[in-house]
Amino acid sequence: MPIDTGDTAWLLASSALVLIMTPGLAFFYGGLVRKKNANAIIMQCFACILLVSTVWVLYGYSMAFGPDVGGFVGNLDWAGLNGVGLEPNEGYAATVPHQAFMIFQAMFAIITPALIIGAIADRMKFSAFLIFLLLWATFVYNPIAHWVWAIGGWVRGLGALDFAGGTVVHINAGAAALVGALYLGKRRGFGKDPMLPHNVPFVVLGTALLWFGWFGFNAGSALASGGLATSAFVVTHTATAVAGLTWLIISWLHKGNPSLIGACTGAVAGLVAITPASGFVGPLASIAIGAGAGAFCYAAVQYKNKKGFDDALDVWAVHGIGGTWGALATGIFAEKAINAAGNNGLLFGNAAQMIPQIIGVAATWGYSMVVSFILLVIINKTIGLRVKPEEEAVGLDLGQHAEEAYVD
Amino acid sequence: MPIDTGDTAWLLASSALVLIMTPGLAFFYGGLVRKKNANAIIMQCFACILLVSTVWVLYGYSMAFGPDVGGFVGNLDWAGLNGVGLEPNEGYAATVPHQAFMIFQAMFAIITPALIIGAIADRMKFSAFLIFLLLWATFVYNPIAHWVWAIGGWVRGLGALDFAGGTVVHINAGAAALVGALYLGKRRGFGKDPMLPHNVPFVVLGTALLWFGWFGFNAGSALASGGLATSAFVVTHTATAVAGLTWLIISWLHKGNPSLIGACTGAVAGLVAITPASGFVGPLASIAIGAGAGAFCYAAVQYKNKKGFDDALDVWAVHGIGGTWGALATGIFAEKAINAAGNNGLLFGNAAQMIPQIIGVAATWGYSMVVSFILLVIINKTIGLRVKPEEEAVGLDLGQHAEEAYVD
Amino acid sequence: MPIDTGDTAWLLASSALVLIMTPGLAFFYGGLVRKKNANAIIMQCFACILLVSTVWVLYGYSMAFGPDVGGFVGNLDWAGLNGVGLEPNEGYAATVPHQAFMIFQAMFAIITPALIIGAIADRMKFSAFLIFLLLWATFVYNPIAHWVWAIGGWVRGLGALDFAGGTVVHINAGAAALVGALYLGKRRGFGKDPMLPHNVPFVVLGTALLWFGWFGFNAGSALASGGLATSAFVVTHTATAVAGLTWLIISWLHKGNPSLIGACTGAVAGLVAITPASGFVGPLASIAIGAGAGAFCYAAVQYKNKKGFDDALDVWAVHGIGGTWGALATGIFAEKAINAAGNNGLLFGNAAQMIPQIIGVAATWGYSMVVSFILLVIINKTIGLRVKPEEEAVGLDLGQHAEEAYVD
Amino acid sequence: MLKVEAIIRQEKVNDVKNALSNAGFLGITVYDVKGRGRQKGYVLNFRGREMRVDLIAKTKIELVIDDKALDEVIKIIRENAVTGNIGDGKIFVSPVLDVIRIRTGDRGKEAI
Amino acid sequence: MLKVEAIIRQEKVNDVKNALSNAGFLGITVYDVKGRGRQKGYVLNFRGREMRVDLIAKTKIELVIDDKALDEVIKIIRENAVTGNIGDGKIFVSPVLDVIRIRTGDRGKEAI
Amino acid sequence: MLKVEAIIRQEKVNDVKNALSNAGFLGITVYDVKGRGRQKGYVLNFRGREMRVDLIAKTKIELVIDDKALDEVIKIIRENAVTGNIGDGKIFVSPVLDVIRIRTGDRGKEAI
Ligand SMILES: Nc1ncnc2c1ncn2[C@@H]1O[C@H](COP(=O)(O)OP(=O)(O)O)[C@@H](O)[C@H]1O
Ligand SMILES: Nc1ncnc2c1ncn2[C@@H]1O[C@H](COP(=O)(O)OP(=O)(O)O)[C@@H](O)[C@H]1O
Ligand SMILES: Nc1ncnc2c1ncn2[C@@H]1O[C@H](COP(=O)(O)OP(=O)(O)O)[C@@H](O)[C@H]1O
Repeated sequence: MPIDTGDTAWLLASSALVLIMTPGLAFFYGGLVRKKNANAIIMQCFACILLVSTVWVLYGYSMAFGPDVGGFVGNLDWAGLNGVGLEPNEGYAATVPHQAFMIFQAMFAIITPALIIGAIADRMKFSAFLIFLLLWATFVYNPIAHWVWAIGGWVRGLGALDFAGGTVVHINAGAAALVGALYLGKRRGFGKDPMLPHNVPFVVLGTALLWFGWFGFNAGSALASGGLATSAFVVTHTATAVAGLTWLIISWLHKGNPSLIGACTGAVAGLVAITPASGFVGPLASIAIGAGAGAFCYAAVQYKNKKGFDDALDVWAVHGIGGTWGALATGIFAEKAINAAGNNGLLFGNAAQMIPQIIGVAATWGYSMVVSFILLVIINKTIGLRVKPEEEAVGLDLGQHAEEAYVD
Repeated sequence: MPIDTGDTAWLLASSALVLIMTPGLAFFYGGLVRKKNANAIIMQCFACILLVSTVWVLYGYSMAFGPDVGGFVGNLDWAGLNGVGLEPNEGYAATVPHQAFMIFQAMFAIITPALIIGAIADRMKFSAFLIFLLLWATFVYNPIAHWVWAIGGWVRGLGALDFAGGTVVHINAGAAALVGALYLGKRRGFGKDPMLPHNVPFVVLGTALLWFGWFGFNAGSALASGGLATSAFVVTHTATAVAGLTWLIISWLHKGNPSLIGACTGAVAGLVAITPASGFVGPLASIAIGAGAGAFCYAAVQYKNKKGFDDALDVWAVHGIGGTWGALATGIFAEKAINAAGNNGLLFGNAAQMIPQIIGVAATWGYSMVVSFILLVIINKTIGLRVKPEEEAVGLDLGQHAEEAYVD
Repeated sequence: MPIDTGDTAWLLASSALVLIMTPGLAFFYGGLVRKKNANAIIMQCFACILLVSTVWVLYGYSMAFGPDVGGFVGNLDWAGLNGVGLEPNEGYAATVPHQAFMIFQAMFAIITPALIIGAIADRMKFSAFLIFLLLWATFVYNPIAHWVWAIGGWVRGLGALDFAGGTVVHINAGAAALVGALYLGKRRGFGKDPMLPHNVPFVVLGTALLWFGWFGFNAGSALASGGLATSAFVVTHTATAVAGLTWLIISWLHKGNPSLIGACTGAVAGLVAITPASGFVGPLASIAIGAGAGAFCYAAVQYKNKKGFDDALDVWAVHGIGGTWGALATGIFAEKAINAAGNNGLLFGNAAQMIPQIIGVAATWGYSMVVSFILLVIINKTIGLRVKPEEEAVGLDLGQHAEEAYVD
Repeated sequence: MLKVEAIIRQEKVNDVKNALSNAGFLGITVYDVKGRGRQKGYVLNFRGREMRVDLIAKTKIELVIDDKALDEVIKIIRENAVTGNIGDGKIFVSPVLDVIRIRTGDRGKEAI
Repeated sequence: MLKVEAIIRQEKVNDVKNALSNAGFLGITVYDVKGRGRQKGYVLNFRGREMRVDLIAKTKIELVIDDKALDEVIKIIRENAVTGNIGDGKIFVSPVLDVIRIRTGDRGKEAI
Repeated sequence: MLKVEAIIRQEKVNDVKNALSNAGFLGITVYDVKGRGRQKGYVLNFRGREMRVDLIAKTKIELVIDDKALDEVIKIIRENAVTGNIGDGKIFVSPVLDVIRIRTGDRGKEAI
């Protein structure tokens, strides 16, 4: 098929939109931490852009989407983008240049490890983070992306539906986040000091950029302009609004005050949950998915607060639980009427769709937790993961980067 | 007609652009208020996204654009997006999925009530605001959108030209803002305390996001990519720049200092004024419209300052007066040479175009003021509109939301 | 050729993306200066949008791209966009409305003088700046844009390759910046007071918006959607990531701490350097160009620090040197296989390509420095360039604009 | 000479400041502080985790005056800062040995 | 009456604040300062240009107390603010002549 | 012992700070304040509505010294903070009864 200018325009615009999500995340996280750690967490997000982009071109894309090796990972034939040119790759996206598909996928590879950062905030050495990032992107993200999305990937082979990354991106990051938070241990003063978000407008800015960029993430995953992209766009927006509203109301009833951070967090939970479903479900289903996201993720945060583990910015609750709900909801609400290339779900008479969905979810949780743990242990035993107590006290901005976020 | 990928790409991109305008507005307004109320005003804007999006899918789109009932409002046949699918609706936009048109319009429904917030800043209960928002979106926005844009709408039937919402969005919001500011009364300390904007860079960020997003608002209103979208894009940019420059110079001559907030406000006034005209006028006309916007809105602000009513962030002056100027200017400068589906205006030999323009303007002012007033009175008599004096003194962030914008 | 909706959608989206770069730059610069000058530098950037947009429509586009006069500048036939309509101009862009090309180019004309502001930060009168801006846009930018990009331009005639503005935008601004910094002299207290950046998150916000917008800058310069735009997008992203990583690592080794501002600055250097090459080189070349940008621009900053001239925010080092490296690297790495309309460079057997590249670079440096100097001298001798010492001490926000950036 | 330090509600600063200047007390120094007294703090939320913030934002007004002016100054501050509710604040009075005007070098009462 | 001003590490504020209230010293005023003492500052970078920042962010806790409470207060502050490293801070004690509760007008010890 | 509080122009802080350390006065505490004196404030605009802001941003430098050092310290501050224009600021001197070094518990002059 020839290249379609409209499809390519949409995919390039979507790629730009997904890129801006990572700075969006940096502001979302940056606003939530204390002032003295603002630069450090933004830096970690920014480092994901720099490092993952570089290795994606060098070998990451090849590992994730290159010629299949046993359903598990791609080989290195496409390293350095060898053979990844400006003609379409019919298997992935028939009407846009292959490189457009490649760069769109690069943006997903960037943001996934960046999501983890919220869990390990305010206490990890930057050098250790960089090494973790490199290893995790290589040995966790690339294989899981291959399983689910690549031609020959084993989860894809089962017929699991994940339109834009509920498993690959969100469960994957949420699982690593949980392991990271538990293995690193609590921040100093956790449970005693207030540790209030230092800049709520930044949280809102981050949420806005995430929401804006997520249209590229989900509607761009149609890999073409037209009906499917439109449908994904619409359900993304709807689920997000409903989830934000749900969280706002539940937390208001529960705690007595309508929280702006709560509304933002709920919206992000909605974005997460609709992600895998976005190309397969209709608007009314998206309302249900959004409401579920707001409720389940809020409950997960309360559970975490009670258990007292220090997933500092709730990556597990929002991305892990939200992604899991979304992946299962895809199995419930999917409709062939929306996307003929998808499948019907439970509600449309195909209960069997739940099986590949559950397998995909379980495999991602398991693989990500185990390998993330191994990587963390290795780094901890060699160069060490955690900053010195004095650095934590004075803040990572000065302690690790010799640069303060704000100077009067 | 089949779906055009380029047109759909542009309309989806435009929808994303219009969405980002409301967070943009949140920063514009958030920067202009005092620190202690920053979260609260951002929260109100954010709530517009959450609540209006939800009800738009449930019944709003149907009321605004669904099958006509007496020229006044749509019926509920399209509630829950029933029948609003992925095929084009030829009557509204022949080359894009119907849902793409629907979601594009959703973004307009979101930002319109958000504009009002600037007038009632720093003194309204959040619960009262939410109820007002729901009622206003339902009983003010939906009907007026129907009158002007829907098939069968009575103002549209008169031949009034409003390309992207001079009446529906700006006059509508400006009229409600005036009523709200007067009925709520002044902020405590108004005229005595300085009440200076707490964060001018946020005001600029907001302006930038508004300008950026407004390309989607106006050029997206062509509902297709190509010549008309390009023309709307060009005149939008030009009028905005000229209006910002005009305000900057006038205020500099008048007050002795070149004000950044002034330049931003002028730019927004230009964006407002070009909105209804953007699909009907050429570049030189846009210069005139921009210059008029800068001058008239600046004068309106001075008038308000003299009268001493507390439209806190000048919604009436910028959106009400700017929108009125734009709607009338459309009747003056419109050219069939730019848009064959439009009409010629006064300057092109068709003075009669002024009549439907004036009727559209007057009807919007009248309806919006009356119904907004009724809604406010009802809410005030039941749950009350205004926060307690102590809450106003300590700021709405703590008083209403138990959440501070900034923590050291 | 008829108008292509996909190409037009991409060019309009790109125009919006390039517009947002100037506010991005305002935040990049605004975060780097001291608090007391934040508004003033943002204001200067914003004024570029307002003033240049206005004169671009009036006469700037005609001077830059209008009918050629002796290879040096365009005549005024297209003043007021006379004859610049909604049909394609086949010579510039065959598948999009002529006005779309015009407005895309407007955004380049805006940001180029805005880049200079970083060099002269914190000490120039706003009135003097506005006059300088008007004269510089007219007598420096418009001619150089004509030389390099216009039909009939003499540098273009030599076969020099500059895809998106390495000479026209970056060398041009960097050269003027150097002259401006030297002629204005140092900021008061330079070398004695810390003068630390007051808001690093704003620097990151600016970097993010620049990166995001630069996809429009470079990939939009294909003036069409499809393979070439995709290629430009991919190499832009890759070079930027590599440059940021390079700067981060070099400065970390050199100074002992991983700096977030350093990573951002490196990314910007990469964006600059890939600009002229972006439509002519492949992904591996972009890695080399990015690495070079990080290294050479870092070295240039160190050189400046040693010499002690006060190019406050390193415009010379990043844009002047980065642009020069990019323009030469285009001559080294260009490949006809990427862009048949381009040429092969040194590495692909065509050493002769270096000659027009060097001539383009040298001509831009020479012309920009000389004319910028003349303009500065004229303004200095008439109304004066520099603010009063007290104004500099109290900050330009109060001294020049009577408006503080932040109020508690 | 005496130094009067008044810790008051932020929303009262303007009134106190203006009343002082009307009475001829131009020289003042003002800064934001946080305070704890009998007023209970706020309970803030972060995603449902409650955190008591017992320090409340207040403003401190400092002015150095002649001994004779003390009662008048206290009266002005109280009149303009009082609401009758807990949290109105306190005034502390302490001795000052000398005052120097930097510009001129004047010392003592002349320099106040 | 005495005024105790303690300049301490920011990360110790919570501990000191809580220990004081446990011992019944509710009234305090707190604000952020920057200080220089024996502790060396930080060297910050801006694009490879090094800049020594010798003022380090500290917090000042101020409380006015009855003379008799002085030793107890000093003990509480020291116990909760000490790390044993340079930079732990200082306590200054100075005389206070009078205290006025704005709300009621109470003066002297009653008003502390 | 004495406490010297100097309220000076913000742009003079570096000079004063450096001059003090050159003369051996290392220990200082610094914070931003706003002040009103004889200097008129600024008139700020918000969309053409004028608002007089009579409080101007200043910096306060506080240092506790031995009585003997007073004249030298005052001289250093004045020399480095003076411009000769209104707004140069003031210095207040007040008594200090005791100083405690938190790290060691040293008291009195030794602890300054
Ligand atoms: N003993 C004290 N020492 C220092 N500051 C105090 C003391 N008591 C009160 N304050 C300050 O005064 C402010 C108001 O005190 P509060 O007890 O709330 O007032 P009131 O006694 O009128 O109710 C506190 O926030 C605190 O800053
Ligand atoms: N003479 C002084 N006058 C005013 N403040 C002082 C003085 N000496 C120390 N400080 C304050 O105390 C803080 C801690 O002092 P430092 O010398 O670092 O503590 P330590 O003596 O325990 O090492 C300083 O940052 C400064 O704010
Ligand atoms: N009586 C006072 N009490 C407290 N602070 C004062 C007093 N007089 C002056 N100040 C402080 O000193 C600063 C400078 O005072 P100013 O009168 O402008 O200086 P000068 O007398 O040299 O012109 C003021 O901004 C204020 O902070």
